[in-house]
Amino acid sequence: MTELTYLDASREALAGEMRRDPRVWALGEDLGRGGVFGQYRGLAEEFGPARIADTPISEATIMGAAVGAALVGSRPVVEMRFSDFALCAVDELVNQAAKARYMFGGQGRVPLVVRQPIGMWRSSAAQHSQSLEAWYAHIPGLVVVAPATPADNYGLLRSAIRCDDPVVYMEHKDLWPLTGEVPVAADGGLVPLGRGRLVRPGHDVTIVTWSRMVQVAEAAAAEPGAPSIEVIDLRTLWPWDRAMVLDSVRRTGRCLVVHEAVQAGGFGGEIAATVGEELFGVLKAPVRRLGAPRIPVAYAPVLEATSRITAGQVAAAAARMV
Amino acid sequence: MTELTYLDASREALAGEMRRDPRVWALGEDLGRGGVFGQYRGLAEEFGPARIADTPISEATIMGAAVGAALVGSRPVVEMRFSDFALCAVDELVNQAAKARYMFGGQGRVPLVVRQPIGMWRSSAAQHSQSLEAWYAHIPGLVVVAPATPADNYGLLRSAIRCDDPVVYMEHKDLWPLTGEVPVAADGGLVPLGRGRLVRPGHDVTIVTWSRMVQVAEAAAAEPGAPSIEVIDLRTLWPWDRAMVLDSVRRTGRCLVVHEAVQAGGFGGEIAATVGEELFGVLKAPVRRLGAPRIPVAYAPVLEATSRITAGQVAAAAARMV
Amino acid sequence: MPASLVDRPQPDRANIDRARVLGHFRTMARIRAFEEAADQALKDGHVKGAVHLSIGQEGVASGVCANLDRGDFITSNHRGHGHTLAKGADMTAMMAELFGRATGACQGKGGSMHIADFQVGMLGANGVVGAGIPIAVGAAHAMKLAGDPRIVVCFFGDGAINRGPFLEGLNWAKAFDLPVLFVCEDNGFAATTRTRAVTAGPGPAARSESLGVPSTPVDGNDVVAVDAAAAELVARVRAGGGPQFLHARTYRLRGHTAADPAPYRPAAEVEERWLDDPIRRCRDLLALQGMAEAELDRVRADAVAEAAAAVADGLAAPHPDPALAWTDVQDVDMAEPATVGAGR
Amino acid sequence: MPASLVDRPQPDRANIDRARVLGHFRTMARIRAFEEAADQALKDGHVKGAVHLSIGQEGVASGVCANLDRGDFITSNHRGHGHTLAKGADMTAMMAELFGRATGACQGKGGSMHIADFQVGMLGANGVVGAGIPIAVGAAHAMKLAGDPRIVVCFFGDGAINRGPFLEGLNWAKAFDLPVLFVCEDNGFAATTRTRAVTAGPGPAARSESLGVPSTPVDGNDVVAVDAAAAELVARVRAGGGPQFLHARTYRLRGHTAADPAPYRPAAEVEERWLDDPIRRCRDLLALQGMAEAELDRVRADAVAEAAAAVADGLAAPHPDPALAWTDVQDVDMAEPATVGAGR
Ligand SMILES: Cc1ncc(C[n+]2csc(CCOP(=O)(O)OP(=O)(O)O)c2C)c(N)n1
Ligand SMILES: Cc1ncc(C[n+]2csc(CCOP(=O)(O)OP(=O)(O)O)c2C)c(N)n1
Ligand SMILES: [Mg+2]
Ligand SMILES: [Mg+2]
Repeated sequence: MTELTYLDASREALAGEMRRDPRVWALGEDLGRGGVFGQYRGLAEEFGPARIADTPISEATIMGAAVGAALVGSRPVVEMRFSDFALCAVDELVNQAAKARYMFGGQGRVPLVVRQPIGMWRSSAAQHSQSLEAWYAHIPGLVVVAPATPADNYGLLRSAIRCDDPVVYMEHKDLWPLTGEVPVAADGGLVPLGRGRLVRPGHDVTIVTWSRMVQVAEAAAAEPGAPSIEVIDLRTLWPWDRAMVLDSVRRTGRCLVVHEAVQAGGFGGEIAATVGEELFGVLKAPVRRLGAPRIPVAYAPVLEATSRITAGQVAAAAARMV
Repeated sequence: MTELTYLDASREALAGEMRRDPRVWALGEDLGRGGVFGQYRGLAEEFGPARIADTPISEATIMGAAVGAALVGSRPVVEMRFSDFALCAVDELVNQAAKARYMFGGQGRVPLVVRQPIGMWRSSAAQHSQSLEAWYAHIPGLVVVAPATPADNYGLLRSAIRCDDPVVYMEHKDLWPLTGEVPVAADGGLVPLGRGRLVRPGHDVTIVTWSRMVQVAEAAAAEPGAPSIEVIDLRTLWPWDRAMVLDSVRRTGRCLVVHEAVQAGGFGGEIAATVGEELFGVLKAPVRRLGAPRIPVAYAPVLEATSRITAGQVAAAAARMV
Repeated sequence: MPASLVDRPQPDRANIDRARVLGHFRTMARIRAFEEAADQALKDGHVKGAVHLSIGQEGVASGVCANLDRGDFITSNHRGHGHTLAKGADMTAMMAELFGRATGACQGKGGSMHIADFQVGMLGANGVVGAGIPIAVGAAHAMKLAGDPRIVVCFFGDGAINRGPFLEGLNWAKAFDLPVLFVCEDNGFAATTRTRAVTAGPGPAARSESLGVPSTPVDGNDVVAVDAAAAELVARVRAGGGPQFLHARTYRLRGHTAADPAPYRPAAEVEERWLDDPIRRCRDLLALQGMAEAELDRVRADAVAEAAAAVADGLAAPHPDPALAWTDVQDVDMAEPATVGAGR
Repeated sequence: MPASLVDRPQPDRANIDRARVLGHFRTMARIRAFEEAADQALKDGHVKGAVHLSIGQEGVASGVCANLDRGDFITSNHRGHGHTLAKGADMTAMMAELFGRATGACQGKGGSMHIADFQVGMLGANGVVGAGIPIAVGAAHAMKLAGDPRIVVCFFGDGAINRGPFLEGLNWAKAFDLPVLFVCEDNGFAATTRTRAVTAGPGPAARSESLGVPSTPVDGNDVVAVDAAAAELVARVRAGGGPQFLHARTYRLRGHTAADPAPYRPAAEVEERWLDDPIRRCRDLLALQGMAEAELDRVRADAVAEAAAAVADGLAAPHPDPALAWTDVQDVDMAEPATVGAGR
């Protein structure tokens, strides 16, 4: 076990996979100088500029080239810098990466990982704050991952790089400095895709959440006077751990889905609809969702705060359900 | 009243608005020769090539230029040909069109309509068959419309063009030849955005649906032995007519959401979650969803059919709920 | 910038390699026969999706692909039958694909616009204009990374040069000095639009050169010239000379799709262009070189017979098992849903 | 192609319009003072979001915008303070915007990267590299459609020329012959990357010309030269000459963001470039023309005082009412939600 930040954990994970598999390489802007958040610091020195490739500002081609490179056997890790910029590369991700294997009848595979840092972070405003995991979960062919802890950012990134499917890998910018124990090992610490994590047990309400909201949910559960809250960190949005969620809600009888993304059309709808359908009659209260209002993220902190879910809101929502 | 096809209704609507408002113009590929489906036939002749603008194959700039043109007071109608190609213009739609008014503190408006024909149509395969309305409903700032009838394609398109917000306007390719009565008039026939349509009343199950699935739901309701089905055509996905849906389900006690799009992460989740939350205790059965499996749309008819919801499936699903 | 091929003398028509030209004639005849058969099959209701015919453009596919090894890669666009056949794909599997049969090149999942044959390095047609460019560049990038000597050829049309990926892809290829040959099939049209009307500046070659990728013009309907130009460019690419660009002028003798009567251009224009049909020109050349008309007729007849057999085979082939719709989506969590039709 | 300005004699420095140059000096001093104050305010914790300083590049903004009318439009990129001020925006409202206050140019909703002032035709900075290009082109398209004589200037960096919208936008502008002037501020860097390392071919000018848009090179740090070049290009655009391109070489004297110490380039390089500071050069020129040092100092002092006042004003200004977060999203169905925080 090593104490690492969420950021360093991702770097160790990538370095570990690059040492293990010479087909793995990374591409994106400014990677040679560590990447925009420092996630790639030192990697160009260890692996050389060919495998830590500095690209032009060409998101569409960063993604598209990764598709081509993956189809012929390499394993690219694509850095999109901010998930918002990945909107310049949607054809390449959704029409090409996600569908190539299928359209070609299984002749090729697209084992790429596209890192798309998400979330609100220091007044970054409308074009640098989005969380669009719901989009990618809706696209057949894509795996969607959103780690919440250093250990998961290590173990899930390693698993994502080993996955033969295209993986949308969404780190949260606000989590970069979060520290935690990480089981760094040449071939260990992997976290399976598609499995949730029971963050804390509880018996009144199940909170289903992911990414930065896991901390918020934990804080809510710890608030004095809060009901007994079970917190599940989904970790992977597609496939999501239905069994873990349904088991939990079967016990608690109540489910609150919390995510940072806009609530309308967010992935919480999928979970709420599924739980409502599967556990009708078992539920003691309607499944509730808590997500951002359907407004762009504003710049001014006091406005930005309108889009941010707080522990207090989560605790209050949970309390109202009991 | 005039008997028109869904296709001709849209052309009449656009022509009507162009006659009425000189700021309205259309841009896209091949429009001068009628557009890929003939929706623009004759318009270049009436309005000239400046207002029915033939563009290069530059989806990103078709959309981006429309944003700029809208910001300075014109009212562009953008043709994306197939909604799948709009994936080449997502930054322009989501990061620019949807957010400009907000980011700039209300200094500018983006009154554009982007026509994105959706849906499965004659073995068009994975890159020409998608229905991604759920994506756009999730984006603050966008209005999302999906007409199901000729009259609605007339009245909603006119309303969309008059709307000062950016509107994602999704016509269904399979509906082009559908005929129906359309109240063509210089300044009439408008259908308000955000209001659903009660397609047929019923008392056992409410089916909430839109676009091509409206016909399928109607057919299901007409199947011998089907329960008494109330069909609601939402027409507008954002804002969607919550009041109409909730009123109906309050009466029937049962709700089935049907859409052609992939069920996982589809807009049905939003509706199901909302109904489940608002009508807990009133519901006689869990809210059900019927959407496409999470697979790309295949080419071969027999495989493509796997993604297609049939009247039989809808009727069976409704029957199982009663 | 390397000397442009335009200044070189025409390949010596007196001393041509007759066997090679005959090979082109055969390849082009096979493409033509395949597409004529596909066109008829479409009319007969056996092909459900859209089909884009490359009739009149076969010289480019044949001339370029003759210079590739089986291991080399190509990417293509929506008009990809010619490239695919010229790269060595199996005609029967291709026809079955158009028919949506289980024996199709893509098991019926792709159709004409997503035809692919990875066994011969054909990495796929594409339904999105220009989308093949970054994919080709990425494949070349992977080759360079791996020290693999294989190269990549990227086919696209003159309409694609107005999409962003053209700039991004060519810039990328040159910035990383990748082994890729770009082939622009300039047929004058993008669907119903005369490309010139929406294309500013001098055209594809100038754009390519402005991105550091040397361009070579060629008469795309002269298969011998295409072969010679491609030979030199492929050699440069193989030698590590970085990306190259071949600007092949040609003409789309048929509509945009097989169903398009193309009323937007005068019949006289098309008629005149038929005189420049690459197959006819190749045939004339071979005849001039003394090849017997009967032999040439036999090549054509063989191609037609092969295509007819492919049609017969395709019609006899089984439709895919519907369960196949669920395979090759993704490995992670693709358990079958409880109810087909009730998606998950 | 019109004669390139590069061949013209340098603007005659003996006969310069002193008042005009002084105007540039003042504009540049104001931009500099604004950004230095913003930088300090950031360090002091008053600015929460990212700030990109254009220190060293003021000559381009000033030289170009001096040739525009208030009604003309500009679009900008992430590094937009200079363009915005030069176009005539109110400094106090800009500073308040950086501070996220209700009195900000965008009511605090945008911040530095989305600064805009529609009253003076400033259609917005942009957080997405290259995204301003199609927007500018579209605004110009609307002007042409409406027969409106106003023109559009589009500012972007050398990094943006590697994004697809560069090609698409310039092609479009020329294909429709639109009244737009593209201004590429070539500061040698795209964030931490030397742009040259990822940019193939001869560069921005060649790319522009390959798209039919004539390019003019200029020393971006010589505001008099920029002014002269822009004057000619703006005149051409106004006269219906179609799109034009100005390639302005400059240097980013500070880091990519205000927080970036830019360790990826040698201190000596930066030091040397400070000698080429456009404000210093303009000052030297004015001094040479006999302008009193004291007067020049006063211009600078006034600018600093104005910026200081803007900071003071901004700090005193109210934070926006949280309810403002719900306005200007969309008109259709923007009823307030029942519970703030419980989104709908
Ligand atoms: C991004 C995108 N936009 C539009 C289309 C529709 N479309 C298909 S082919 C075509 C014309 C392409 O012209 P060109 O690249 O010259 O190829 P050609 O058809 O002439 O072979 C168009 C507009 C598409 N498939 N993809
Ligand atoms: C599409 C996109 N990709 C990446 C970024 C991150 N980014 C912001 S500014 C910048 C460098 C831009 O360089 P240039 O265009 O030369 O402008 P400069 O910063 O030099 O003024 C990058 C990579 C972005 N904002 N948008
Ligand atoms: Mg063409
Ligand atoms: Mg720069």
